[in-house]
Amino acid sequence: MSKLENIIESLYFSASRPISESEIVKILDDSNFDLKAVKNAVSVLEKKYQESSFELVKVASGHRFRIKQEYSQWISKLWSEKPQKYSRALLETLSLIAYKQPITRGEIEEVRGVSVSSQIIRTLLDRSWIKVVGHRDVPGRPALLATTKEFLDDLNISKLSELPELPELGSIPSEVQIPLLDEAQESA
Amino acid sequence: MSKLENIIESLYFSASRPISESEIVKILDDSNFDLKAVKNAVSVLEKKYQESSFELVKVASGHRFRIKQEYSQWISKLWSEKPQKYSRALLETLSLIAYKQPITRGEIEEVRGVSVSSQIIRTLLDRSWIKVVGHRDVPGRPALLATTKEFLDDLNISKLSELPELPELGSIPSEVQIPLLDEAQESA
Amino acid sequence: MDNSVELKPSQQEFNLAVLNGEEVSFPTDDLYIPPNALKIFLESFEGPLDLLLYFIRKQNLDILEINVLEITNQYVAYIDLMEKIQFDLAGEYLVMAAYLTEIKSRMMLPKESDSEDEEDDPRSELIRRLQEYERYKTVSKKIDSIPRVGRDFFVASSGLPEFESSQKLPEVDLNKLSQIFSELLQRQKLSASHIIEFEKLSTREKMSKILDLLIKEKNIEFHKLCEIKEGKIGIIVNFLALLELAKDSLIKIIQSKDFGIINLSSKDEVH
Repeated sequence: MSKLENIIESLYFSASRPISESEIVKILDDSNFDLKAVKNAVSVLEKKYQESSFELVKVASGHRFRIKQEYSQWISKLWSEKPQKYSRALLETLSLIAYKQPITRGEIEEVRGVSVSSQIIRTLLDRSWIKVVGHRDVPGRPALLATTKEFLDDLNISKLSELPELPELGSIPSEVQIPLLDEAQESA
Repeated sequence: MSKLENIIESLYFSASRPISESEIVKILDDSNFDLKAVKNAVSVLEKKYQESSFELVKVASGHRFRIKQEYSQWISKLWSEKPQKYSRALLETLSLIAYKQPITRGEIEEVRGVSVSSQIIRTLLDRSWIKVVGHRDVPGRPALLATTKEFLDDLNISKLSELPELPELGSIPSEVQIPLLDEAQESA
Repeated sequence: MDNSVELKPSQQEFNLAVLNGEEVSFPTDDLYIPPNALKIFLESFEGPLDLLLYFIRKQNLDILEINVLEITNQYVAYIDLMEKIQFDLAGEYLVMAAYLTEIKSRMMLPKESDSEDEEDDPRSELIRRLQEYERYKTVSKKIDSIPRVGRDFFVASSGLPEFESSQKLPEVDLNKLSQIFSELLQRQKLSASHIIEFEKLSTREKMSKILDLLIKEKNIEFHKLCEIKEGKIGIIVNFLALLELAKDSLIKIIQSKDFGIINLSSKDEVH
């Protein structure tokens, strides 16, 4: 049996969001730790990292680890170092939402032939480029996704119909099996 | 001035990807730390966290912190989504790409004796486990596929040669083969 | 799962599969065979080589000792069975059947000369392919068992301090986006028999707009959607969008009298 403090530490480090003490109790479920034990362990952890670059901080919805402020100068360099590039998968998802909105995740998956990761949807929602505009009336009531005004602003157009018209879809010889592969290496 | 080890620690914890030592040197830029000092500090960190739930590990594209595997049971309770399970077809395709790279889709199909679905290739591209590294100079110019650093990172290994050894092709002296022919005819 | 296959000891039979831990046998003659069981059986193989390997292992044989005659008989009997129940067999299985039959016939012919060349063994190519396939089949299982991120272990990360955001978010190019979309459509065209129908964007935009408005307002009168500056076209597009939404049963439309006010309400409200 691992030490309670270490289990809690591992939970905080693996979650990308704050976790509450009661949630931890729920995760520990069948072990013998109650809320009091968890609260104790958390307060031990709050004092533990004085020598480290990070600390356990209390925020509204629980606790989370955060890098201490004094390191921000280095971290800002890390983040500006490599401007990210959106993956092929994200761009395909975005283009489907733009041209076929409102559309559900399942419908996107149908066209793309692979599952769309939650990460991609979250990135697009975080960026405020897409939003949920309703739910389709089928089992599971999946969310209908559409693009936002911010998306248009960021692309410097004022309405969707200003998106480039699609080139004629000529007939493609059947030998061409994976036309997308050329592009794919960019996203790798 | 913060301690070098702590700066590096904060970088690893704040990046959502592995970072290489030379990248750290670049970030530290105008300070007086060279590659040797950084390498030293990293090896100090590699030994530092024995009592903790996490550790610094070397993967293909640098180092990163990971939670020790014994804590996975608690962490997986934190995630509502089940990790993806891959089909045999996908794994066989991936293995062929890993061991025979660069390889075309046609060459994969030749070994497996069945066609490889576009969906499998796309899933692997989406996951950034494979990429297109060129085209074979034959009719149709099929894409040459290879594995990526992310693939190694995700398996927590630092180079291809750390993959399991490919079982030897049973090397059989040719004499043994002829008598078998007769046997086969007898049993007909 | 129906694996209650009746066995008649008098008939020739061969064992095909282990399903849910139970061995399922399919008589080669005309007994009823649950098509489901066969289908599931076939789907548990990664193609003809995999199936052949199974037959070989079943006989406890080394690949090198395969008895082509017997294997071919088994394989062809199996293929026949699938055709009898009209199961759509992948072409590769038929190609393999033809290939095996060819080897079989070549082995039954008398040898032309006594050149004891290994190349003369019609089986050698098959053996080579089986061996090669088995290597990767084996190693792919090993690769799957290597602990991987997100399934067996997790990455440790921490929240960030506040810092001046010199971080530039990735940009998306307008033309790139449309290019990607048309490629998607082309891909769809290649892989599916139907083509996505391409609708006027302006209608799509209105559809999103209407849904979005309905989240806030629950009820809207149709004329309030229309803006004067959009003119007649605007009304038509709005109306088309409305019909599209109704067709997808995303909204409810109520018009209480002829030429009266058209009321739109969100479907969500009903629930």
